[in-house]
Amino acid sequence: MQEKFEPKIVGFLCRWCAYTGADLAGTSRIKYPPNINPIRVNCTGRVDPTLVLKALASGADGVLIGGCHPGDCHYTNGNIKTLRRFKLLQNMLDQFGIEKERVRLEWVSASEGERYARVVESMTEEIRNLGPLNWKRKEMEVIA
Amino acid sequence: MPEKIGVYVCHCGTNIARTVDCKSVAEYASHLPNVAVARDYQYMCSDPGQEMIKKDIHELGLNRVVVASCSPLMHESTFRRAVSSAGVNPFLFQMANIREQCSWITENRELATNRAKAIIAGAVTRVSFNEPLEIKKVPVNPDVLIVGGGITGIEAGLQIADSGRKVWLVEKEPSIGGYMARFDKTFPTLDCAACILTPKMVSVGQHENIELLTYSDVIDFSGYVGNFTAKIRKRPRYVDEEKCNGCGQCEQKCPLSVPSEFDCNLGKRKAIYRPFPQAVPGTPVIDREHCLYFTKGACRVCEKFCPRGAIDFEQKERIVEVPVGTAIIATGFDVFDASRVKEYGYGRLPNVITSLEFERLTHASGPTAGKILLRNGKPPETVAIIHCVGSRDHNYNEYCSRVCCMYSLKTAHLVHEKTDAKVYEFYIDMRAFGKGYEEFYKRLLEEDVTFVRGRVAEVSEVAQNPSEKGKLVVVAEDTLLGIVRRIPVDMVILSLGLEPRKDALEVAHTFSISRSRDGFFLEKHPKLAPVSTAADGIFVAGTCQGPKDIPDSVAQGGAAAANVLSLIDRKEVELEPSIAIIDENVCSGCKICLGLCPYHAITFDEEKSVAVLTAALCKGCGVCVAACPSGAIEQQNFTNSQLLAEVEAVSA
Amino acid sequence: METTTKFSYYPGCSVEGMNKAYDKSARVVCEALGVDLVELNDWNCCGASAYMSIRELRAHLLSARNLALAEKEKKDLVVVCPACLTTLTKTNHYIAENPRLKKTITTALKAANLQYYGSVKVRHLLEVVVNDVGENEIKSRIKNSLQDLKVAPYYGCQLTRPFGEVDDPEFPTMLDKLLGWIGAKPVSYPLKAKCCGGMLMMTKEDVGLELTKNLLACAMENGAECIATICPLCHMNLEAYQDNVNKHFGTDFHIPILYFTQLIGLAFGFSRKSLGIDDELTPSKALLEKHLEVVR
Amino acid sequence: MTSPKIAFNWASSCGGCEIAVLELGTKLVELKDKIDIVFWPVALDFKYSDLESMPDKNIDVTFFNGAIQNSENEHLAQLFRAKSKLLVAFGACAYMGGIPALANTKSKQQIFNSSYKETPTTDNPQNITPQTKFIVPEGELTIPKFYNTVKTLDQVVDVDYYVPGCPPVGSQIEKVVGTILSGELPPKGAILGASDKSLCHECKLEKTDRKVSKLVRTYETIPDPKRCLLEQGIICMGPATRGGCGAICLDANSPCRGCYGPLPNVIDQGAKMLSALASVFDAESEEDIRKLADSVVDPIGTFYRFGLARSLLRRTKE
Repeated sequence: MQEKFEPKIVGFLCRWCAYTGADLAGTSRIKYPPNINPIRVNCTGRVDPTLVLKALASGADGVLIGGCHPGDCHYTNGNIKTLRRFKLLQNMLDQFGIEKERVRLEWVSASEGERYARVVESMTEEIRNLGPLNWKRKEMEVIA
Repeated sequence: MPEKIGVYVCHCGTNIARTVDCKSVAEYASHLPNVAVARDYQYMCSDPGQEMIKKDIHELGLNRVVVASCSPLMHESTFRRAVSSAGVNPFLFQMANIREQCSWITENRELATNRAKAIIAGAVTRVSFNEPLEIKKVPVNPDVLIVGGGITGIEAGLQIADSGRKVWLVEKEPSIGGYMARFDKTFPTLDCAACILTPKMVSVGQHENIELLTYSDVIDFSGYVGNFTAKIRKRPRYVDEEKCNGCGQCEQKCPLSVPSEFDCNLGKRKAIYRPFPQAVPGTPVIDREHCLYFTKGACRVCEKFCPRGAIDFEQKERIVEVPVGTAIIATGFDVFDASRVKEYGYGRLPNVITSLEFERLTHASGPTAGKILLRNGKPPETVAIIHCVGSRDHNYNEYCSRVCCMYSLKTAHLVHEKTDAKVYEFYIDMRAFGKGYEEFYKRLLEEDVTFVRGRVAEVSEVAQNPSEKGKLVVVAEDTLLGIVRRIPVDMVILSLGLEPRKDALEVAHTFSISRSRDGFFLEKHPKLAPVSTAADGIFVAGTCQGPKDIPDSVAQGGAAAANVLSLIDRKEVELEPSIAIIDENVCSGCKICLGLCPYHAITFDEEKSVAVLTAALCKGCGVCVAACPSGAIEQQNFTNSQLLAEVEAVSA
Repeated sequence: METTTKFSYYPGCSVEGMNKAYDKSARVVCEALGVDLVELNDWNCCGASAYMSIRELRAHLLSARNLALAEKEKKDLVVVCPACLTTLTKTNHYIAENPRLKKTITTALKAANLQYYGSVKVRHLLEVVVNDVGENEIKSRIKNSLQDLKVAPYYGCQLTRPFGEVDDPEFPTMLDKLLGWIGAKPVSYPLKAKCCGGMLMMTKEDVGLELTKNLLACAMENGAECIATICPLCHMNLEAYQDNVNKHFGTDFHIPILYFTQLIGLAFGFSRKSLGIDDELTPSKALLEKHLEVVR
Repeated sequence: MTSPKIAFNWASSCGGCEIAVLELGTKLVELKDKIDIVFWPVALDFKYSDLESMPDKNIDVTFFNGAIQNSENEHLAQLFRAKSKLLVAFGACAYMGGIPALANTKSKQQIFNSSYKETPTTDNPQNITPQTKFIVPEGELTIPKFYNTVKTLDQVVDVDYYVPGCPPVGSQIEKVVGTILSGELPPKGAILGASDKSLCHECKLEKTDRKVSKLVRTYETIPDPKRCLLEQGIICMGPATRGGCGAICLDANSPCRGCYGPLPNVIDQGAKMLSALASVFDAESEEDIRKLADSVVDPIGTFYRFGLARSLLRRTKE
């Protein structure tokens, strides 16, 4: 039997909302697939698209950017700047053939542990259905 | 010095160990690059746990430490202190969260163990790129700047001064008092505005801790929390404040009368004047634009009659530089310009007046000594009050000005009280949200005011039948009756909305604070930090933040004072360590970052053609770092190398 | 100054039929002012304001075709009818703000080998005369000042609405200014931008007549001797329906209604005939003779 | 002392890099006494066999232009690496894939279908696509194998230096040749003939309000020749691109397209430009942001016009 594919997801979580929300999910013992590797940043505004591409190019199957809801940003509107970059990045990733389900921007407040768990859960399932991205291996493959 | 990393995997009792095989995780970590030692232990946060780290630092010469345990929000500071006490910079410590975001989220031991390994691999890779950092602390200057001498600024100023701190209160006009000084009665209690305001104004004038600078404005404000410098321009009054005793001789003798701005140009004042009798300070100013000496070169009557020799035509503008630690912006509002709504005829139809003009008409010391009169000197027989002029209107301001419903009710009451006129109020919705407000509305309903629910389409002087001849016809759809009504009246009072002051943008620039879409100053959080701004140490209060009534303005003045005093009593503030750094050798001067910083921490050095960052203003969001197309900006503790390394490690 | 400014000219259907005198006088005056109106080749109906509310997309297409034709000419498009102005401007706005509509329109225009990028500026002749030609140029050409003729400037409702880009939507002043320049006395009256009844004359005549009556009465009460119009439909309602108004309300109005271009033409010394004033229904000859030195 | 032996090669590229060398004109004539050209497809007739017969490290410097898109390109890359002391990736294609690397947005099959079957001008009733071997009565014919993914030179062989540009500007070529001839060699891997700051640093257009509220394509507008093009809604790669070219495109009122590649501290030029541009979008609501983002037509072609093969993702997924 083939081994079940376990997606690798890199999460960029802002420390004020999404990261705290993710902590809350744990503290509340809400269960969700352990497929996400959280990386804490002060604000999603720090998430240079380079980092997203780096994750995909290094073997991640998906990337989640988690920030505060619009209007709640600890730094006024860093999340809106992220949204601007994300929309353009998403269009470009689409052109690269990377499915929309693989890279998501989600607003998760510090009180939304349940929501965070459901976001990760749905993302994991969707990516599991899409299959591995395996960008690194493909790109290293000898020219066909 | 080669990296020697110590990795400590915490069991957290069974909290982690139940789903994560800590032993195998530690074993895995010990083979990661640069790891000198990897151990697992029951409770890393306990004293023995912390001791273990310190001992390893001393004995094995560790220079970087990773603890894999709970969330950094829980114990990051604990472990930073521990490594610091053993001589390792606290920022060379990295925490791996294998509890909240790993062991607690699943029952699958195999997956959780694998996840823990990946998370630790990320932290170990990252920590190699961590750099030592210092947390800077700066002292807080206890002096406070307050901009705006309306009721909000007065309240804040008195609160702070009473606590023994020094306040610099700056007011643009010749006297403090603001709009409230121009009002007759206040809703819903109908107590007279002057009676409650004047004592406070006098206290300000006499307070030993308040340095009052009227007829002045702040032209520059620089520095950072605890250490600002305000540059204040004091315009010449041409009257020496020290010598003048406010006797008023000069005003009486001045031969030139001009329209009084304080009275909305309905009454007159002299070319040397105090805007109103209770003005604080009581020193008059000479209006250079009109004064005969300044315009024609001759007169100087005031000088002749001044018993104290206080008139000084040679007085010059003065720039004062004041160091302060905090500032409260309470610059207030402007009323909406009614002439913009052409269909209401303000400025064209003489008996269409504004609510502010009405305040002056009904004020006992106003131009008509409190009588409500038409332009022809007769009292009106019918009066229409139109709500929401300039508010809740897509063409002007979309927001509700909050105070108009209530002051319109007050207006109706005063018209009723002082004349026999029939009063119509045209409203969209009646908003009576405050304490005693709904009761006030009920009272007015019983005072025989006719309320018409509908927005007025126009005020027309075109009569369509004899009963409308010579009248102002208010045309509105009565939405309760479902008909269009034409009501002929003698006087129309426009209830003006509140707007940001004309110079709000300038003030926002001066103080590096933001404005919301409507143009009012933006608070840090609408609910939890309503008087703070994104700029540390700068607070906003009163109507400069949004339309407010007097009780709310006073409450905000007090709140801002409390915030300021709390900062002062802390004596020192810590500066954010994770700030951005611009490498001027790399910066290409593309200016992309300039507008992005919410704290205006980035400025441009035109000479070197590079962006410059004021460290004390930066709060470390990293927006500029991600945007910089030259890669010239780094964020301390979140450098590109750190993040890229961590991303690569956890993605592999 | 002898430079000519070139514009594309979109006459619109109404001045081809009922309101020929408007077109005629506009061309005469523009020629005198060095405003070169080049009639847009193969223009079609603008869709008018009514069609827009019934078949919005098709109305936009009618407009867009004209705009596409005009874009080829690379000049501002001048109209004399405010309804054409509103419709064309509206299509311009919608295309700029609605990418989906733009796409549909692009596809449709392609079928006619046309394309429209959205660069055409549509302007009313009044605004061109006031803003581009200007006071000095106009005053310098006056041969026959209107000598304090009291004229009520009537803007109608569509010149400034709904976009309000050229003047205040409620109390415009552009025409007042222009009348002053040619020697007339503009009469200030509150209804100058209120509705004349428009198409209601066809569908609800009593409402239409009342609106027209109010206008005529208000202008008269404020001392007007004649009314200047800028819109073919307003002109017709005010002029052709005066008799009906009188019958309906028992009034006795005989107010001459003149296009603003006819008044400028008179001031410039053109003959009544060349300006189409002979075709009018409410005679103005007596009034003009009273005020003008020469009436030809 | 013998003159240094110099070679030029032309792999998958338009040839513009060689023309850029030719463009040196009389300066080239001055150089001819100082150098010995041993291979130069655009100007001189040498055969591959000449090259193969040379001893290893015989050539002092090879300026290799063009990307690696087929087996011939790769073979020559290896051959030149073996025969040269210094191998320089010359021009945007060799350095980062260049325009040919935009082929990485398609598969080999798609490209063949498009080129040999689907274009309206194709007359190919038998649906023939290139085969590496073909038997004719006279024997077997071979052509190089076409690769699925275009690579940069340094993705197939070790490269000593890089000279960016499409093509490198003349003045910079002179400088590079001068530097190498002088013998004072910069550290291996250095980018030669370019500045370490972005194009904005040398661009003379005025930068005021860094906000982009509408994007237009170059054919849709005539830009104000004094103001920064980005502020006028034209995507200019200048902020994320090395300078050194003298901002010649901007002098022609045309935006920078990014041919000089990323800045020293940047690992992915396209991602950085995308980030910079989107950051200054003058939009707050999701709807407005989406509209602006959607108005960037062809993001890969815009942000990776020259750098796709050197980017983090390198090609699209199939």
